[in-house]
Amino acid sequence: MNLDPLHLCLIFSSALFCIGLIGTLARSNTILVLLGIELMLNAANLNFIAFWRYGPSPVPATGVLFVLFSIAVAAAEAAVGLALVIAIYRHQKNVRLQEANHLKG
Amino acid sequence: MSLPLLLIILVTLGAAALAMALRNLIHSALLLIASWAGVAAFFLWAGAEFVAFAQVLVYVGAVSMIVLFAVLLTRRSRADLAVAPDSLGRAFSGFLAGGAVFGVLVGGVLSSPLPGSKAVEPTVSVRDIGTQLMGPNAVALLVVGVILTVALLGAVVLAATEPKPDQGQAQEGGR
Amino acid sequence: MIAAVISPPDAFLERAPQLLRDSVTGFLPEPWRWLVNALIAIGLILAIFGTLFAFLTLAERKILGRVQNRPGPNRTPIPFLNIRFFGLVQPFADGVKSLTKEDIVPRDADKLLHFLAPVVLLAFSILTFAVIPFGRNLVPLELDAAVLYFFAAGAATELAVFMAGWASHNKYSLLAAMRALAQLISYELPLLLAWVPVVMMAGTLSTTGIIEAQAGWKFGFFPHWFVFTPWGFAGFVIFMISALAESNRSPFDIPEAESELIAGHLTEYSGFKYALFFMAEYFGMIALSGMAITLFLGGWRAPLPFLEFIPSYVWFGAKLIVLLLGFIWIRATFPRLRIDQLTRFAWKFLVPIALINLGNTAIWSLLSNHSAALQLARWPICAAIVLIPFLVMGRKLSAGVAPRTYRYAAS
Amino acid sequence: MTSLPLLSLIVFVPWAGAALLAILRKAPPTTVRVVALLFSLSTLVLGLMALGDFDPARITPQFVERQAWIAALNVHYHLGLDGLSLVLVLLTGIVTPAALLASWRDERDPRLFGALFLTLQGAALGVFLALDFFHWFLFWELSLVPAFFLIKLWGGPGASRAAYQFVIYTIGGSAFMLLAFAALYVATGTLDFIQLAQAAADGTLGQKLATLGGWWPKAVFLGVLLGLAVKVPLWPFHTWLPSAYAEAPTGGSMFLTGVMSKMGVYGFLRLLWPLFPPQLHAASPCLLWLALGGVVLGAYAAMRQTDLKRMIAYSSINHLSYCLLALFAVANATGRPGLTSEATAAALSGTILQMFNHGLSAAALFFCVGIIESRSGGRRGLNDFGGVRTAAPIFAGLCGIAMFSSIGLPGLNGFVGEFLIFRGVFGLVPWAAAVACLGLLATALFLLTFWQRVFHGPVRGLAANLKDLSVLEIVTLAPLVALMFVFGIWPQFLAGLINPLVTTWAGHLSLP
Amino acid sequence: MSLSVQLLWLIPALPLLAAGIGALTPRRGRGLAAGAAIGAMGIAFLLSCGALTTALAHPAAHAAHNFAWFDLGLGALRLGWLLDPLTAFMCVMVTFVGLLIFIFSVGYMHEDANFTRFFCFLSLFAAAMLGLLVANSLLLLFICWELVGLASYLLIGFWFHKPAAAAAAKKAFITTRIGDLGLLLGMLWLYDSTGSLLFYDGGAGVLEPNALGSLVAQTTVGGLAVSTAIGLLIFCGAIGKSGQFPLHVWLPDAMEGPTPVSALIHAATMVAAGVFLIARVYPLMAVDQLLAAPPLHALTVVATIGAITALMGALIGVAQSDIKRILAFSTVSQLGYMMLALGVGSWVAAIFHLLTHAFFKALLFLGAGSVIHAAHHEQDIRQLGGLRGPMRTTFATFAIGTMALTGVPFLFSGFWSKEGILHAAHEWDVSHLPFYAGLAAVVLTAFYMTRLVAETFYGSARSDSASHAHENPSVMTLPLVILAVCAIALGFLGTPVWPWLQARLLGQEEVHGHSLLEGGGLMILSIFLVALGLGVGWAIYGRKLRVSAAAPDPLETALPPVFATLRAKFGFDELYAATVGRLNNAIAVVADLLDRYVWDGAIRFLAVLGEFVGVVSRETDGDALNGGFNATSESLRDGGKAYSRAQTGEAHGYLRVIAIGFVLLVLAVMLGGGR
Repeated sequence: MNLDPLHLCLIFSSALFCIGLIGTLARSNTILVLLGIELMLNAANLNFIAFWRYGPSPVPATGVLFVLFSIAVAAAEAAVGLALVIAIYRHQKNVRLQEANHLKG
Repeated sequence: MSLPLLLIILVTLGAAALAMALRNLIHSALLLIASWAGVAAFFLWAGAEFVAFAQVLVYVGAVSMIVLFAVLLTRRSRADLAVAPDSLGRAFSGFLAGGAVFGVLVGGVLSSPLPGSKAVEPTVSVRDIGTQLMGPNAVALLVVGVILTVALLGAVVLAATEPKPDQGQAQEGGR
Repeated sequence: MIAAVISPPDAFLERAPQLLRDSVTGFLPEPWRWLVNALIAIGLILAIFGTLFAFLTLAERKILGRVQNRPGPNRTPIPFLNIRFFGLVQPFADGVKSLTKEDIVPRDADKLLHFLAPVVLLAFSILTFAVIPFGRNLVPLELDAAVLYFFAAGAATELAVFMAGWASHNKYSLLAAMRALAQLISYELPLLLAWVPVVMMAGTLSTTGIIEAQAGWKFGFFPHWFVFTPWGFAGFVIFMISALAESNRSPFDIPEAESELIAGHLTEYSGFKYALFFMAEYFGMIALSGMAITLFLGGWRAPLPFLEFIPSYVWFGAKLIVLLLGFIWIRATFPRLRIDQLTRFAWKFLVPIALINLGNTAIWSLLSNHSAALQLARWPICAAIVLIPFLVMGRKLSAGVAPRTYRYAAS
Repeated sequence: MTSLPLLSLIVFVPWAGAALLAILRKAPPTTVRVVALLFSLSTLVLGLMALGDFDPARITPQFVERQAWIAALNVHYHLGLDGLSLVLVLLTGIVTPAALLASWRDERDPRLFGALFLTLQGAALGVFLALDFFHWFLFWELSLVPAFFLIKLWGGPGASRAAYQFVIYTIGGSAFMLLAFAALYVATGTLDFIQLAQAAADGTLGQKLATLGGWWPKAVFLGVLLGLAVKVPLWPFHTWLPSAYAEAPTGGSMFLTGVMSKMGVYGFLRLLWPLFPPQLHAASPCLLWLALGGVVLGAYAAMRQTDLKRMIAYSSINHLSYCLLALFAVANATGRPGLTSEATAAALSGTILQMFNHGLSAAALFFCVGIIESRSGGRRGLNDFGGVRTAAPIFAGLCGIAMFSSIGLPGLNGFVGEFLIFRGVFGLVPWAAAVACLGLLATALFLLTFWQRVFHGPVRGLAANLKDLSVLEIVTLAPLVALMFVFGIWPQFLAGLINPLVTTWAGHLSLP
Repeated sequence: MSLSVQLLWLIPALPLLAAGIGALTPRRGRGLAAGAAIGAMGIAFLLSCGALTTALAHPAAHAAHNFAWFDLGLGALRLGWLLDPLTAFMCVMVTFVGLLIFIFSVGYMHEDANFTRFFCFLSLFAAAMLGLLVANSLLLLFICWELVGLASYLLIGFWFHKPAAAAAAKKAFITTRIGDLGLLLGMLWLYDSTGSLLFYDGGAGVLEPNALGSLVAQTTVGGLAVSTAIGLLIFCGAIGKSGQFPLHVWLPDAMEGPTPVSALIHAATMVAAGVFLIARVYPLMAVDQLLAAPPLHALTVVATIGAITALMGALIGVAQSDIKRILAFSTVSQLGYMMLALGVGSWVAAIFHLLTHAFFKALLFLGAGSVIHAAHHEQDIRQLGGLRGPMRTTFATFAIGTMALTGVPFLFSGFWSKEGILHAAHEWDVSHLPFYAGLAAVVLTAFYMTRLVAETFYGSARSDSASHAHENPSVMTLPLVILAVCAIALGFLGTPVWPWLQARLLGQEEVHGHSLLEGGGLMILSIFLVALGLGVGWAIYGRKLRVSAAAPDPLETALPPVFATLRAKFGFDELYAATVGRLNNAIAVVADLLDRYVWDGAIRFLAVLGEFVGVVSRETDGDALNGGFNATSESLRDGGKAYSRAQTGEAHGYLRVIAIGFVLLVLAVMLGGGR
């Protein structure tokens, strides 16, 4: 098995993704959950760049563009998510995700 | 396979793993920022410098701020920052699920035939990105802009709405 | 690395830096040159701006003194000679003092972060210098996305301030960190929005490209600097205001407000770390000024055609010093803002104005292709587009400067 | 930029604004007003953009958008912009924001007001840009609805009656026009202006109409004429106008006189004149007298009014009759041997310039009267005031400039249009120009009487505690006044836009 | 110093700029407004002198600079500037007199609240007047013509809070506008016939032989040559603006304006614009002289009107008692003289008289202004008296003005210019009646001016305001002195011995003088007539001075009906009110009634008809049926409830399920579903 750079990159991103996933699943602090999600997004971005760098692609900049959009959306997601965290905190005086299971206060 | 890449991978993954494991939220957040910076470094290494700078600007510059703010706003005392240990069951199931996914992914990656690395490193200038964004992808750009605006407004509304006036804590009205 | 291309007609003085450098690196084998070039550039930047920092502190103290009708530091003698040369040696004395002072770390502090904060801050401040063109062909790092790089690198400073505030384990420091975050984030937006028009008009993110776009003279004497357009002027003003806030300078020095927060995130720092903070603040100021010059003031270009014989780096330095003196002057003049005024000013005033200015620039560039009448008309139109919201919102803003209502404190 | 559907944007951005206002239920009044103002300004911005890309030398419509719409009826969504339309779009872009600013302080439901206004604006713009009768008529009729509500809900005491009269009268006229066009469609199978004009030019239109039967061509012509004549209005179909203008709120009056009255004249230029040249020529002796009636009797009737708004309304009749006079003179002279294209070109240029200039000055005058009215709690009698100039010098100065523009003082915009109209009419029908001079005199007489009674003399009546203009009002009025100077001194700006078009029209006429 | 024709626009532009400054200056910016106005006028004066030197270098040339104003048809509407001796002399006169009057105004208007506005309007007037002078296009001339009308309107109504001033302003504007409509029609006709409105355009202008030839060749109604008809229409404008019979009625009323205004506009410059206009288009007016037997020469009408006006103005002046009105009627009379001169064919004599008259009449008006200012705005000569003592400078200069106006021989400019006119009238071969009218006017002028001086300056003060009068500050007297000097000196530019001015105006390089003895008889006659007028005047008013304000006028006691008629100004105002005014009102009433009842009535009838139909239709219609269909939605609601049980709200749980599901899916694909 020949581990060429693309494989390395992909494994790298898989690892990052799973770290994020584990964090998300294992932690109860909502902020950390959100950060885990951010990590997963980053892992996805890594893949885009990796494929852009090593993969054959007809439009040269597609990977880059996708990452840009992804970053922008991630920023929006972070803003909304953390605002939600604050809202949750206001509501239940802590940020434990498992307690935030009601649609109604 | 170069030394810089390995270094980047090591730092990134290490920072991320540590961040997800630490109790201290601030340390977690800072380590995550380091991890993001690592991703940016990867981008730089891969030759996508524009994306790298954007990553730094957005994650290290902006998202980190929000995270830190959120951390500081959702605690009552300094001790709060050290999160109570999570239930072992949840941690275990999390590891299990994550590990399974990792296994599947690595397995998938390793078993897939992938194109070999390109002979020439692809380059993309800022101008190219600009024309691509403004040309074929203009609609997407507009949509992203709208999303960002709406998200910002939504975040402001969410964070600024107070349930009842008497519950107010000593909070700065952040965003 | 310093670009090696030298256009032949340049005067000797103009080429002097390259010639000097090449005389050093010329002896080295080819593969090593870039490294040595880079090292030379780094060393030069550190040396020159370090010196500039030193004398800037002195200048600041002297000027503040002059403004407040007192002499300012004037007693430090030159060592061994014992000549008090206007206190010109003061910065060196300060340096020696801070180096030799005890480094105090609070017991409960987060030791690692406490140490990292000033280092990170200074490191990132210095990083920003990499893309500023200090003269013709004198840009340390020629990047395609240089402007983006600059602000990406600058973004990390906020982090450092936060780290410092949090690591100190001091409630004032933490408050300062929070304030710093709020402030830096608030002003990051207008800062970024202020230069976007420049990028729009120049069509490039490269600093050299932007300076190239400002080349030439209208009517043979009126420089094509962006500051001399309605949107450019507005952008420049917004940029400078935001830069003031970004570098935590008065009147936006809330995070380090001595009277309220006993110097905020700097409270628990002393000795050399404190000096590093100090240095980073000035470096940030210098870097932002340099960027402002690059973006709006034509970079190293001479203001009038017949003044072009003066080397470009001299022009850059002159502009830089003018801007820095402006910073000092502002510090001496304006009282500190309150945190609510500060954020309101950013969100309700600067950001909308910057956005309007962005649209304004679009209109400007749309009108640029049109007939002569519109060419003339775009000046008043674009000026009006910025000025009218400025007046309207300014009126609104100043209408609300009543005493603050404290939502969470018993009155 | 060329890929933008500029004309659709011009028409529909105001409507989008109206829709937005409809959604903004909870918004505070100031926000609502600002939104309305910004959307109304879009016309000016887009108009200026169009101006930038506009090529005056091309006489065919530009920025054309043509989409199949209702295939069964051969109806197209067809927009186009030529010099005439462009001038009117710019006028709309100037007058509407001013009208909205004029109603800034009106506390009665600014949201609905703004929404109606923007709807009205979009409809008017649609009329100026449409090139297919189907949706031209749609816009034409649609403009009545918001206008009706504007008059009825925000108007003075007699508003209800005036609004009904206005709407029913104009709808009555339009009904005939619709019938006429139905007949036209039956005859030709198209409703496209350009195709119809083409057919009229090579004579096929007349032949096709003749196939309908003996009196149909005349009836079709009369139907269209009636619809347009009511709208302009042509004397003696004008009796709705004074009460409608007088009862409408200030902003409404400004828009009605500044823009909507132009729709009628525009219709004359765009529809009647190109499509029915022989009929118009035949009817022109009679129409000339009617136009003269408007010029002279309109001005004289104004002299007898004691309500200032009615007075200005009559002056509108007078001014618009000049446009029609010029047009009818051209029609009258069509085909006359030895006709110089210069006089025709002057008459047509004059008509268009007069449309624009009247829009500016009449809107400004209505605004001034509105200021008086709002300051004095609804009084606007000629004899209720005196010495306002002492009490409010800035107001007096700006109002005076508007008034002199209306009188046609050289150096202000009104003169150029009137001079060209007189130049043209004199070259075509000299006696009509001589008679119309009486109108000039009477205009000066009643406007100066107005000025003398209200502004001069010792301070008396309600003028005593009349405050001078506020900043907002100056902001409203000053641009209008500034434009009066600009277009008075530099008419080339407008003339350059329309001249090639007008020259071509005139050139067609002088052919034997 | 010289000024090329391309830069001629600077002369009117400077005062216009000053007007703009004045308009934007707040009330307290008095110094700025006045300074701008005076400075602009001063520079304009210097420029005018430059223009004069340019013009005198080639007196026969009509240097023109034309440009396109805006596109019209295949060509463009063109305007232009013109520089010839006529323009240049007029410009110098207007700027010089204007400058002096501006300076005088600083003192005269000192207490007025609207001081800045006053200078704004004055500058506007000056700009328009100068524009009128430099225009090379009848259209541009007309534009400026209307603008001087506007300035005149604004300045007459400057004290707008006085109802009389407001009414006078309106009257002036409307009356002159009647004449202007004639001018407009004439202009339109000219434009239509020649296709141009430029005076001189390298052979294509309307005053150049090509156009004139074609104009005179065509005829119109009544066999009039087109040029005659156009000329007469243009003359209508001059009648209105120059206060000629029968449109002279506005000029006396215009004296409601501040006195400097009367001096500048209603004596020296604007009213002379009509004379200038006719002189400017003189080739057009005179071209019908070439015709063998036209029904009417345009110039004959001009001469007739001029003669009537000269005589009528002088007659009315005899019986007035307001110091400014006397001068106003004197102006009317003198303008009549100028018209007479134009009509009899000597336009240079008219312009010469125009120039001299401008100076001495401005002097007289400013003198009157000085008197009025000193006497606390008392204008009635019966209330004044005895001012010779306290106001020495004013009296001396006023006396010089009087002597210039009456034509006291040799020393004073008025004598020479009036002589020129009388000579020309004498030599006119159509009729001698204008000549006799002129002679009569000479006597009358001397008479009423003697009356004026005697009543005002001699005797004793007859009211409080007069008795407290004292000399004005030098800012007001200095212009008087300068004007007095000019009123004397100017005459020597155009004496028969050395008619330099006339020669230059006619475009001649050298001056051909002739001895005074040629035509000496006429001169002796006129000297005698002046003496007669002065003597009779002094005999009636000077020897037995008025003692009280209420005492009747000696003439009134002698010839009551004549005096009453003259005092009532021949009843023109009443006549017009009874005819034109009433007709006007009647038309308005008819128009209004027509609207209110006839047209609106027709509409209402239709409306009633429609309503009737509507009522009928409503009664016959039935109500439409309404049905409901709201039963179907109920069942949908229940279906959703079943699915809600799967929702625990546990985010972790959801995510875990997703992860596991993903793993299972991948495994399924890899193991089972793989190709």
